[in-house]
Amino acid sequence: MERMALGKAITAGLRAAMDRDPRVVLMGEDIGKLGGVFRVTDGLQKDFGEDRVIDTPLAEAGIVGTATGMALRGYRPVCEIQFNGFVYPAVNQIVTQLAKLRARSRGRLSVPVVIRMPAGGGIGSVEHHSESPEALFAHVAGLRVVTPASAHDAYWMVQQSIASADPVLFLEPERRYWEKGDVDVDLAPGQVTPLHRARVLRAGTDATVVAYGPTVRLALDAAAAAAEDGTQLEVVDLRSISPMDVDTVAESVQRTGRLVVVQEAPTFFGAGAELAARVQERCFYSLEAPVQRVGGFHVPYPVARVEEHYLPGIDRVLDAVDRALAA
Amino acid sequence: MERMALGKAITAGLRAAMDRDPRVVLMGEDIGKLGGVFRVTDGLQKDFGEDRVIDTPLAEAGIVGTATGMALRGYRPVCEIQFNGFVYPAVNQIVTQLAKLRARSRGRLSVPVVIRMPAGGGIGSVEHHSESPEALFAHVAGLRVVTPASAHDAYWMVQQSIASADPVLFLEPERRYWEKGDVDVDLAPGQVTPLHRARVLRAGTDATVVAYGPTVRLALDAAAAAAEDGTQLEVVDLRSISPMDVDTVAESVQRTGRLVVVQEAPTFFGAGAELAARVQERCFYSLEAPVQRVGGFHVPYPVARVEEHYLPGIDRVLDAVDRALAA
Amino acid sequence: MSDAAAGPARTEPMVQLLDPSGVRRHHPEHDVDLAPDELRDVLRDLVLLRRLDAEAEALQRQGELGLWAGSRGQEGAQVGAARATRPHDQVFPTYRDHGAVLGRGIDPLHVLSLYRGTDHGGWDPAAHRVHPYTLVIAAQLLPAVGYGMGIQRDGAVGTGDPARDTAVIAYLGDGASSQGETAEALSWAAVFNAPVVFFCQNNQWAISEPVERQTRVPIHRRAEGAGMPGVLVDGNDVLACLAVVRSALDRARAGGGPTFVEAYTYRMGAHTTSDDPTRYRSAADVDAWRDKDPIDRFRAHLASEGLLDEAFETALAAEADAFAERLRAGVRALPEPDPAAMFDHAYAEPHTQVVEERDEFLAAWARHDEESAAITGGAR
Amino acid sequence: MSDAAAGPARTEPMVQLLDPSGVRRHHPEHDVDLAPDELRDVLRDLVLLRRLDAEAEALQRQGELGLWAGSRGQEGAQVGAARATRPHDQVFPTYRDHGAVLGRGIDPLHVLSLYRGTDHGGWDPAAHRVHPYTLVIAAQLLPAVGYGMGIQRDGAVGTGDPARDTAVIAYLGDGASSQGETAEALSWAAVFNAPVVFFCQNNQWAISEPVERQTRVPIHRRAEGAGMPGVLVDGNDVLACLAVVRSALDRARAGGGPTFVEAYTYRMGAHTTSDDPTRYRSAADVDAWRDKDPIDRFRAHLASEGLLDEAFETALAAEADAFAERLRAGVRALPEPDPAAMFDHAYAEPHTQVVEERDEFLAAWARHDEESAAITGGAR
Ligand SMILES: Cc1ncc(C[n+]2csc(CCOP(=O)(O)OP(=O)(O)O)c2C)c(N)n1
Ligand SMILES: Cc1ncc(C[n+]2csc(CCOP(=O)(O)OP(=O)(O)O)c2C)c(N)n1
Ligand SMILES: [Mg+2]
Ligand SMILES: [Mg+2]
Repeated sequence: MERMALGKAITAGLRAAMDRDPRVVLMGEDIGKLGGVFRVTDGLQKDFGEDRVIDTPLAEAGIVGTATGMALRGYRPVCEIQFNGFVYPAVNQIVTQLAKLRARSRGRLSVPVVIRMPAGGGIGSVEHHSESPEALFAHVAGLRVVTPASAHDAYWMVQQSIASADPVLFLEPERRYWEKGDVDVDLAPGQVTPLHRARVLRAGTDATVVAYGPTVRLALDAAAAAAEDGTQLEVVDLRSISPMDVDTVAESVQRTGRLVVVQEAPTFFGAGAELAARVQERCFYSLEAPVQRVGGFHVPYPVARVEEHYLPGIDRVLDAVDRALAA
Repeated sequence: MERMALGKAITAGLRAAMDRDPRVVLMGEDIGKLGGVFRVTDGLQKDFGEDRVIDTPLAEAGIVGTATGMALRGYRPVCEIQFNGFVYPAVNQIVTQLAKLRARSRGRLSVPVVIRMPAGGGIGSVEHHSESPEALFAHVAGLRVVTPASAHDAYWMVQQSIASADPVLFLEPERRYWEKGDVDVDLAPGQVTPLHRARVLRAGTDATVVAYGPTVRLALDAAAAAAEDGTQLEVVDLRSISPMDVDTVAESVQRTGRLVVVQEAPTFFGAGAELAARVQERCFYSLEAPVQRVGGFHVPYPVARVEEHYLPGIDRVLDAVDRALAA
Repeated sequence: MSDAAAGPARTEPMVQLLDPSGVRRHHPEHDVDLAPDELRDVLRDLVLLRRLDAEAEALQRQGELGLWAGSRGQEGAQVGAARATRPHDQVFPTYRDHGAVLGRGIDPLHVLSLYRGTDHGGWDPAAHRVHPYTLVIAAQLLPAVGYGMGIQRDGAVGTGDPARDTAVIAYLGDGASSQGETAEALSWAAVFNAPVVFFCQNNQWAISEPVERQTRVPIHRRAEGAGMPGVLVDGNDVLACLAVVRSALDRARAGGGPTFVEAYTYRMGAHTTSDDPTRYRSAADVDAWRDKDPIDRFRAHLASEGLLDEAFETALAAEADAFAERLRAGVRALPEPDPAAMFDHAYAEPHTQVVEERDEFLAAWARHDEESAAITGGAR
Repeated sequence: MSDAAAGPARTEPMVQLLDPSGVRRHHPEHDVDLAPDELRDVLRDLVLLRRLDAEAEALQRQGELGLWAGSRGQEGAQVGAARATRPHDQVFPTYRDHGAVLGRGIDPLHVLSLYRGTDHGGWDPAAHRVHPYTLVIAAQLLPAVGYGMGIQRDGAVGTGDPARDTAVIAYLGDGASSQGETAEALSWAAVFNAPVVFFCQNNQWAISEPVERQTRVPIHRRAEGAGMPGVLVDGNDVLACLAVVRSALDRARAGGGPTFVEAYTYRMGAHTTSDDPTRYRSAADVDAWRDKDPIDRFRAHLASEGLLDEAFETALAAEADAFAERLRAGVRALPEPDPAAMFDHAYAEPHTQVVEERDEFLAAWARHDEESAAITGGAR
């Protein structure tokens, strides 16, 4: 067991992957001497050299496009997109090439590229630095989308993502980078939770609350608060957006009869919609209330001074739980 | 009443808008002398000149980015993206600028840009020509996303989109371009169905089938087939993806108790998910069966020779209806 | 392995009207002839811009701003370019071009409101013909070109009527030169002969990356590949920047088409207040540029011209202090945004889902206010 | 209003080793010295490539192909470039570069399978070191550069060992030169000194748009802005294209970095079989290029060298007929894809939702087969 901040756990995971496999290379803006704006790659260029930790020109299409080419040559590139709002210049490469090359070649081409990016808000940033674009990528066939919520998962999931033969979007909960947690670095591969498996973090009987990335801590806090009023919430960390582990969620909902999904992204066309659609189908007869969604609003992410009102808070989670229990 | 093919109805709508307002300009690849690969802009450059019908360089970011700038100067640009699979280079301009400029400027800037593109498959094309990206844009706050299913709607909705002060993605059902229909060109503005209102095309009592764009005809055909077996399906043309007219759908589902959503896009994170999530919330007690989704699969659009198996067909729609009725 | 090639050492001569010691030089194509008062006004602009930077940095340290991106070292480039524009020209600045904004008479508190996090946009773009800051690198360039195409369609280019002919100036950095959209904007402007001046401040750094990481050749040579003139100017020479940008704007207004200007300068401060330059550049690197300071240089020039007397200096110092005081007080007095306002401008016309979300938000907010009022006895 | 500026009239001289009448010219930097058999092989490649085009066009008219994008007129450029590569070089072609594919020994039926709609990719990319056709304009260029960076990291550049040193050739069209990703790829390759040759066939048209709509300057001058040599070569001169691309690839393999080659040629046919060129270009425009036909020109050269005798011509004609016959029969014999296979390669490892969808699909398919079998008595 080692105690690490979530961001440092990613650093440790990257280091472990680079030690293990010389074909793992990192690419991104300011990831070298600076160590990235969140210092996630801190020290890696010093230790692995400029050929494996590449400070790239300021062009996201370039980062993902050249990473795709390196993967075609046999490398395993890990791209860093500096902030969630800056992934869009790379969307053409991600959607039309990276995601489709395997299918286009009927499995002959493999492009194991990982795209890391900070996601979510809550750190008082200026525009474009606080968005949660997971739904856009989850809708694109050929991509996998995952997000850790704890230091332990951050350490292991980044390594699992690098090991994946498919392209993976790895979303890092921005405002949790500094949150410390225990990381069990000594697990044998078999002991690590599979990358795309959801996990029940707290058992409960009255309702199931599903969260992922930055909202997991919120869901746990809400569950603690609800417990004081005698309401037992079961908290599930989804961990993977694509694929989505509906089995784990459905099993929980069959017991609790109620579901609340909490995300930072706008609810409209978000992950909560997909989960609600599947759960109402799988658990139609065990659902005692409509699935409730809590998330961002369908407006551009607001200015820092009001983001606390945009982001789901305990109040909004508990209101949704109340709505579910009231039905 | 005039009888027109859907594609020609769009041409007529564009022409009417350009006649009415000299600030309406068209921009795109091959839209001038060629009249666009689907001939939707046929004859417009000849009649309105090269300053208003602009053959652009081969760069989609350029098309949308410069259109945004022209809108800032007071013009009303209508962009044509040649095929749905080629919109991705423009995503950065669409998501970070076009969609957000109004909010960024607290309403002081207006960017009334329309982005037209053929959507959906079924015409035996090569890769990238048959996709349905509506969900990606519906998730982006600041954009409106609409799609006509008939010549009449095509004629009016394109004009309403141009008249909108907000940016609008206008998806044209590719395989319906040649489908003829009656267009009532003499309606007074007040008589035209509002742009974002869904419409019940066929009344029924046993289940509601919601479709949009290319799947509307499919839903109507399925309803006709079902009627032969004595099942009365109500068919709703959603028409607008963002905003979504849930009221009209909910009102129908409250009567029928059953809902099937049919789309060409992959169901995973698609429009059907959002509609299912909202309807299970709004109609929890009137729903007698889980909402059923019929759509594309979560795989890259397949080769032309098998697309009929990828696209929803009558069989799959009726299977979904059966599942809904069986519950 | 063979990797990153040698960077773009600046071989070509730069347009320079003041040498580093402030001695006036003359240039065959580019020159200016300013009256004494105009010259003093230029100094005033430079001094106030630098003061804005100092105050904003302090305010950020005190927690009054969330972030600050400083323009220290680039005042010559920014003031020169701003003074070259005419009121009806349209400006597309980046997040660092405070000189471009002040030069248009915009209240700097609008700029600070963005970095305080109370506003995304700030000023009224139409009133000042200055587009909001664009934070997505290079994303302002294609809209700038499109705006220029609109000007062409308005018939406001090449009429010879100074009150009518209009141009666009679009700012970008050295790092921005790597974005594909930048290349599209340049080539597009050339193909359509749009009245746009691209003003690239090469401050040698894109956060931690030196310009060599962005390009193999001097940035102004990008212009050749796009089909427009590229001019290299000493970005720490305010007169040279004024002269070069003015003639480029004149050319654009006259229908001569776009120009790309590379202003060779240096980012003296950190990238932003969240940056730590010690990780990637040496003090020596920075010191080498201190001697080229644009304000010292210009002041030396005015002194040698005998244009600086104590009265002026005292008045300027007093004005700067008042300016600073107004900033300090003004920032703290900036109105807190109304949370509900986030729903107001996502769309011009009502959007069903947004309206519903707004109503739910307001209801919940009111409810929780009552609750907490009940608990705290009103003190929330 | 002032709008689209004058296009890029080709002023600079092109590298040319054969003049339009087939007379051999010599060039100070670029030359080739092929043995008689090699020269005849080149003619064979040209003839077979043109035959592929003729057959494919016919097959499309007969409904055997869904679409066809022809290379007629560009054979000289494509055969020349293909012959310049070494087997271990990596090729990134566009949807029109059939000569690049044939030149690597790939069965043209793989190409036809893409246009028939039975396969997106065709051949085995690893076996031939040829990437699948990229249909998204310019999207193959950044991956090509990344591939080159991989070669650098493998230490397979500049070792002097011909069996080891490797380069990449990336194809693009004149229209592709407008995409931002193209500019990123060029500048990126220059910054990292990647072993990549960009081979741009300027066939004067991007569907209906003339090259003047894409660029204000000759396309090869884009190279200057990116920081690499740009070479203009007569794209209808197979020997010149071979010479220029060969030296560019040699340079890349030796660690000299990237080169941009513009092959000046013409798209003699329609953009694709769905296109109608009569809407946007005149017969005269096309006729002017007929006299520059790359195959006639090369044949004239071989004739003047006395390398063509009846025996060879008869043999070649026979080979072309056999080739054509094999294409016609082969296309009709191409296996129909298994619908269920669409689920197989979206992901390397199982994806829960895809697995579920596949199972439902197979169940429904079986069910409906039974039903329709019941109805039609098995004949579906
Ligand atoms: C598309 C995009 N990618 C990344 C960033 C993060 N970022 C902000 S400023 C910056 C460096 C910009 O350098 P330059 O263009 O030279 O401008 P300067 O900051 O030096 O004025 C980066 C990478 C961004 N804002 N936008
Ligand atoms: C990003 C993108 N936009 C639009 C298209 C549609 N399209 C296919 S080919 C073509 C013209 C390409 O011209 P050029 O690059 O000169 O190549 P050529 O066809 O002449 O060989 C266009 C616009 C596309 N395939 N990709
Ligand atoms: Mg810079
Ligand atoms: Mg071409």
